[in-house]
Amino acid sequence: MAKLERRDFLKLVGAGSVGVGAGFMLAQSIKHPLEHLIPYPIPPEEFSPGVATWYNSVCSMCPAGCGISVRTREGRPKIIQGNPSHPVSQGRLCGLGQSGVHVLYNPDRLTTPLLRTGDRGAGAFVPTTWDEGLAKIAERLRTLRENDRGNRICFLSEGVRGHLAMVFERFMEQLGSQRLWHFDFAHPRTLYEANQRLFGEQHLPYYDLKNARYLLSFGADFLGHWLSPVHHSLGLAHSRQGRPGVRGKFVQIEPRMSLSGAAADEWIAARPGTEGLLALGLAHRIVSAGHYRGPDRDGWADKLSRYPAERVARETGVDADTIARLADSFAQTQPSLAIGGGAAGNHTNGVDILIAVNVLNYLAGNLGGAGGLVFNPPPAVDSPRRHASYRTMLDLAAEARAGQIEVLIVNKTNPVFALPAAAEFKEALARIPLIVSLSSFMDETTALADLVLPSHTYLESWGDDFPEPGVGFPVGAISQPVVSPLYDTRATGDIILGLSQRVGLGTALPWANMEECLKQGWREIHQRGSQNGDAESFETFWTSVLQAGVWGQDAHRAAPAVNIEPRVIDGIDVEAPRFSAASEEYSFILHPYLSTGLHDGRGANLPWMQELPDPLTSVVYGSWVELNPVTAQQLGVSEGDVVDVQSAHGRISAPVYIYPAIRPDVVAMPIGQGHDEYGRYAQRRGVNPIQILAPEMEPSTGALAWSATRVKLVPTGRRVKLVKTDGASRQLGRNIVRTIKAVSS
Amino acid sequence: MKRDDERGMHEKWREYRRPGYYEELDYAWTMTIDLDRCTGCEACVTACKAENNLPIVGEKAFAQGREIQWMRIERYWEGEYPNARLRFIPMLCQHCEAAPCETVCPVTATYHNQDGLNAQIYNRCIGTRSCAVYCPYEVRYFNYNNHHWDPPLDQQLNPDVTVREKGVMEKCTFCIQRIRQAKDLAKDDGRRRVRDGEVQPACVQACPAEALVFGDRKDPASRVSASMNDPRAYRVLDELNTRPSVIYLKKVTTDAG
Amino acid sequence: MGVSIVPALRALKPAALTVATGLAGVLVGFWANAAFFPGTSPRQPIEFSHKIHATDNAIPCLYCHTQARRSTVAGVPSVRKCVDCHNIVAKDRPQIRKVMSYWANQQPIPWIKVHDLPDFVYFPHKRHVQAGVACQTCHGKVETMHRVKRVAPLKMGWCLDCHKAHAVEHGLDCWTCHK
Amino acid sequence: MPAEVASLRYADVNRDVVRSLVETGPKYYITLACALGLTLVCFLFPWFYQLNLGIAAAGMNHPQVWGTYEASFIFWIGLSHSGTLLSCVLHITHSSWRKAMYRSAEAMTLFSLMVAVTMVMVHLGRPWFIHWAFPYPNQMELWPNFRSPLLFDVTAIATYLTGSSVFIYMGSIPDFAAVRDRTTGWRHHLYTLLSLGWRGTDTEWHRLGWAYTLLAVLIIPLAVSVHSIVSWDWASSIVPALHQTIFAPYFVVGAIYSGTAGIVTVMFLLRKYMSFERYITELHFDNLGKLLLALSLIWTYINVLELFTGWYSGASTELEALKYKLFGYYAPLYWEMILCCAIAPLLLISKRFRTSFVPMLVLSIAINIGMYTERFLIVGTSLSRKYLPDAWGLYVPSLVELSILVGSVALFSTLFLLFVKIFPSVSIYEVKETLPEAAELPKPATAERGGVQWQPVQ
Repeated sequence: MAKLERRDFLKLVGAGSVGVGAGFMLAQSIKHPLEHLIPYPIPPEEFSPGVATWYNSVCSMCPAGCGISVRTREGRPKIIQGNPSHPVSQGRLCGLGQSGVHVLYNPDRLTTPLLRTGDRGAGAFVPTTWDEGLAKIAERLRTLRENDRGNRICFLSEGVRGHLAMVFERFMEQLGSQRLWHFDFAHPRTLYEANQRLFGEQHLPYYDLKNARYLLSFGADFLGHWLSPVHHSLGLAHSRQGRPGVRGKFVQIEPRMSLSGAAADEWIAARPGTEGLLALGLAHRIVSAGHYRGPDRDGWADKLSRYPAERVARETGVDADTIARLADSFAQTQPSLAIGGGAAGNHTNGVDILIAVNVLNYLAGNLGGAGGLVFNPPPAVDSPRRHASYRTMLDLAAEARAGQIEVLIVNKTNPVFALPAAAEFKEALARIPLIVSLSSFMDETTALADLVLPSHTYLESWGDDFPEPGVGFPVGAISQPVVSPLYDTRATGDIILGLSQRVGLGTALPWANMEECLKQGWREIHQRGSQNGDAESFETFWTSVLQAGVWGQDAHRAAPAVNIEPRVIDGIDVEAPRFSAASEEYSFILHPYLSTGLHDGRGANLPWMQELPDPLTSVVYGSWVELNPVTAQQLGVSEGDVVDVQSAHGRISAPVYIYPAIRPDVVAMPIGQGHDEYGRYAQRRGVNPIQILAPEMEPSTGALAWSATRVKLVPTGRRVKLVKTDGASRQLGRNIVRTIKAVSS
Repeated sequence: MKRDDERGMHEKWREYRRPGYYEELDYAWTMTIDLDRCTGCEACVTACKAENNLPIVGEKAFAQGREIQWMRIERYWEGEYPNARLRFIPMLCQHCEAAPCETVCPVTATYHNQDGLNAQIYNRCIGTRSCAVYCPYEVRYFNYNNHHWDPPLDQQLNPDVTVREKGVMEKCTFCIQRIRQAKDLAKDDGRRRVRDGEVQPACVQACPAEALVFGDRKDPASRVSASMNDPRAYRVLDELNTRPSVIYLKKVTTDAG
Repeated sequence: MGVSIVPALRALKPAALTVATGLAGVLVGFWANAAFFPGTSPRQPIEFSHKIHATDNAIPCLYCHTQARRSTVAGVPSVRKCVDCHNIVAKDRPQIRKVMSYWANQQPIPWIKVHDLPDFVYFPHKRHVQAGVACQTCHGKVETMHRVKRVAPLKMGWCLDCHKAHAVEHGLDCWTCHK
Repeated sequence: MPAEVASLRYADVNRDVVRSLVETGPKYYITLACALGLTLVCFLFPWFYQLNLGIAAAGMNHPQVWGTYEASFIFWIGLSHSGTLLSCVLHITHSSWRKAMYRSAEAMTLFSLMVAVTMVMVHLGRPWFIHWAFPYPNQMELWPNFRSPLLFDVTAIATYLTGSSVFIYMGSIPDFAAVRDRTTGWRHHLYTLLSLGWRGTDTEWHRLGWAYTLLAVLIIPLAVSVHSIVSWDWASSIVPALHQTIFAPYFVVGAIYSGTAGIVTVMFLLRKYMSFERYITELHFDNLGKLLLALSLIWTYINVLELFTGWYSGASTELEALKYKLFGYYAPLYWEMILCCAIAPLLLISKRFRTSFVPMLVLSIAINIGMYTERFLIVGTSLSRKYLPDAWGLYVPSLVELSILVGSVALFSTLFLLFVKIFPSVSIYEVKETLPEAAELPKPATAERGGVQWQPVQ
């Protein structure tokens, strides 16, 4: 071998060392990163690592009150499912309910009490402590109470039931204030009124969809969000396919096809606001065709003679044959059931409409029996009737403006978002010296607060719920914490109880925390039960209720003999609906509807709900305006064209979606988007149609008639790409969704 | 019979190709979807996202058509106003017995297992995306990028399911983690087989209309067997001979009345 | 002109030699890293000796790793479990003092994982323990180790070998172990 | 025989070819730098960006999971077709006009295959695991899926790549030897190694002749099978408009078509910029033109047939896919393709057109643009119109994709530019065979059997 020269040798050494280094680093770079194995300092008793633990609780995402089962792993909730033992949800759950985990883990949750520093609404807050925060408000409350000015305190809460509602009630009572209101945008106030007037019932009846054979729904999107969608879905499915040889038929009457309309066997687009007229037209046919044979038949015949088919057909836009056909089937297919709500209840004649719908149930004999309206016994813990109507909110705003309100406590309700701009509620809030919000999120109302005392989410706190409407027998469920609090927040009940201690309300609210309060409340329920010979101890009872996640009594109420007095019959009438503004200029009726995922806007900060394609349009992450294809053609717009929707009270713009199942004189918009605040997923996305609603009210209840706004559409010439998941919307004869004709019975 | 690993490749291939091979599965997991019950509420879609760590992709990805929905609802309009009708059909991996996707994957990242499931092995996938091309049901979703969960949303992630990385195909697994767990529990109890109803994929569990039924069609007493024998049963795109394990029950329409 | 490739080879030799040395270096470096820094026996925050516990004091594995029979994970004992004994036993040893300081602060001990499987692997301890697989089959003779060292490669082929040898039911199905 | 060829002497050939290797002007370096720079900026950087981010960098979506990468893959595979295949066919049919152009045509095959393989890497979601597609014993005890047309692809392309490399190398050995003998310094060493000790003895020529012909015969079916197999990636799916039995011949014809057009382009450039005017002549363009015309007619026929079968099926799936292709979002591209690949080539009927260089260049480029469009339409429209209308979508390539498309051309150019400085881009010995001088030499005894008629003058 040739002699190695020095230079070559150095080269080799160099190359070799570079190679070794590179090889070493290569090996290092493909190594697994170091992972840790973190033990618990003290082993938890409730769960063991690697094994899922289930907790039963109650869903608080909407007022339906479904029972839920939460699967947790290593102490962290992973998924929420329905509680199979709970009669409302029966192991099932809607998308919004399942998104509860996103409320818990929302990155935009408020983590600590906040004190406003800058101007109101400027969004400048500094963290503070609970002691400081509570002391600040407690002092104000004490001063007001001691000076007999307690009524200057106002408490505005989301709709709550059970013992929490009771705590609120006593708290405000002790402070000496009557200004305690529950505010939910979608609260079916007119429905309560209609039931009260016709049947004298305080509580909503149970709609037994499950056993009905013919269902007539006037505007109620009972599968989407109306009252108890999960329970209704179960009921409808059972009525169709749960009984051998019998398939319930279902007709939906509404101006824009909702989720329920899509499920219906027949969808009829009556003119908006004339649903009551249509119902009375059907009633007329039922009576005149002799389907109704009650003793007060003549009274009805006389009363209903004002609603002959021709008139009804002319005014509703539903032809006379259809009216006769529907009426005959409704009366003859027993049991049948008529329900009304949603948009039909949100007209200026909403109560009339819903009464007219109930008249149908009366005439067809659907009261009290299976497959009809079942009257609920009073719940074990009755909730106060505290739901604020639009008129109440206007009054509140007026009082605030007049300086009569000094402290406003807001609990997880968002009136700034959910009231029309015409109410000028936001401006009124500016006149209130101290606004305290108990919200878990920085929503539009909380952004105006002076002090934010963030409360737990429902998955972290104690509570209970007695669903309304019930399921025909007394049901209750306890909501228990399924996870230890993630942040420095407190349960709403605990905040109020803590406040009452600081203010010195003493004996009326003796509990240290909500858990104690609940236990005492449920002790009473247990004692009532024990009188019936149920002799288990309270602790056993309590544990069993927690474990089962539900408590019920087999106490069906005997069907009351409903006899409607002639006076009431005489009073039945439907006024013509009133719409804001002139039809010449504002040629469309705006039909805002609650979005399936976002509900009234509360779901807008949940990423899953933002990413849930709207069931009917498949649009995600935004707002849109639904137009009939004919309307769109007349306006010269197509999908994605941005139009200005102008009412006499404001205007918003959103892209057009061509919707094949909407009346040409109606434009529909989903509610839920258009948040200015409320976290990263909700902010600056879409528009809020509530803002442009006209302040029309149903006169007897003061409920906002939110289907009574007229609008005009002005194409802006802009175009955006509507973000949706659907490609083409027709089957093109490919037989993907196959149908089979039912053999008519 | 010889053990699995003792048999040669040819022997195995011959067996796979024998008609009726799939009838001799351990289980034959099957789902029926009653279109007459389905209301299109999308509770199943959310349940699937929650159970299977589906990513939150964001608006931009949606606009680009890169959403991931193992379970999705398809909607088809029929007729025009006022007789317009909307038909929903939940679409998920059909777990075909003759799955086109299984033949095309060059690395066998997707294959048919002994439970009649069309398995997708994420860590084997190299991302050719050919399975998605071959799938006539378009239920295979590709991870175009790594996904991010804004903390603490990541705490919701199901530890029983892998979080998929970029470049990997994914799809409905019939909630294999739940099947696996049910089998584990059966073994803990000393049972040989899983009982009917013991396994409920997240979508089936959630469905408020009880439109979805899941079970083993080899068990003649199972709910799903009863459901399959409904005269309304059909398979979507039956003409392609993919022999899906998801069976739909026809939507019932009625005469006016 | 000659056609022999020898002169050409000779001319190219120095360059080829350098490249070859470099490549050989890469192999050596790779091997050296894998052989001398395998990372299979990381230094733990507390020098816990399995030998003292499991052999000298004959504490069974499942006494501390209580979950192994019931759960997918074997379970690393809580700090309290350590303290329960060490309140009395060997209180004054420096390592025990460390444990007690963790306990006093209610801090977890940040153990470093020695047996770490990728996230896409479903490995239920309970299936294996219930099937009578000894802990030592995968973890080696931990009871003789002062510092735990991973002895098994924990690679897929290694798992499969055992599954095959024991004819595990569906032991070769991907979905048995991958999630 | 054209006059310019007739005037050539052996010495001219030697000098010209060696000059093309040795004398390198600044223009070459500038071009190479541009090509290299473009490869870097348009291919490598975007690719690294995509590796880092994921396929999100491209415009693909659900259901359109394949895009331009896949189209480019077929395009480059297609382009690779003519070179070696044509060279082999012409070799065994003793078409002497092949001899001046086959080397660069084969190089085109080789490099477009390489680019095609790179496109596969770019296309994959996790290219760092591509080795799993190869059958080799491994600790996971897993094999690839032999039923997969994609695996057939891997096999076919790997074989074709190997075959083409060996073929081009083998054919170059005598030339390497010739260059070796005329160069000094490092080049001399390099070519000494490359020529593997070639002396030019009778035995060597004899063996080379045999091996070369044998390989040529083997490569022809291989080349045909490669593109048939590539077409099976599509045809064995059940996607409407892709699930067609005609696809294999369709792809093969398309491939040869675009490859031939590619050869024309390359010929033009070599002729013009490497001063091979005397070797690459009107004759070549004329013959290639005739071939192109024939191919374009076959191609058009198959396209019409595709429309017919789609329409005749009467199935909504086929009709909609066809409708989308013809009148949908990408309709302009479809008609552009028809113009470039079916109508414009009709000009080739005229001999004057065939023998004019610039028009031929323009046409050849147009044909390849059209053929790229064809591949893009196959990938980019069919997947958007599959069975479930609800899942229909639209695919628009992203900037990264377009950049990588440009970059892949740059990559090809870079490789080719490097090639012309290492390989004699015109075959010295085979060109010499066609010269008048060849006739003057005594024929070696082996000529009868080996089909090699000429032996280089040392």
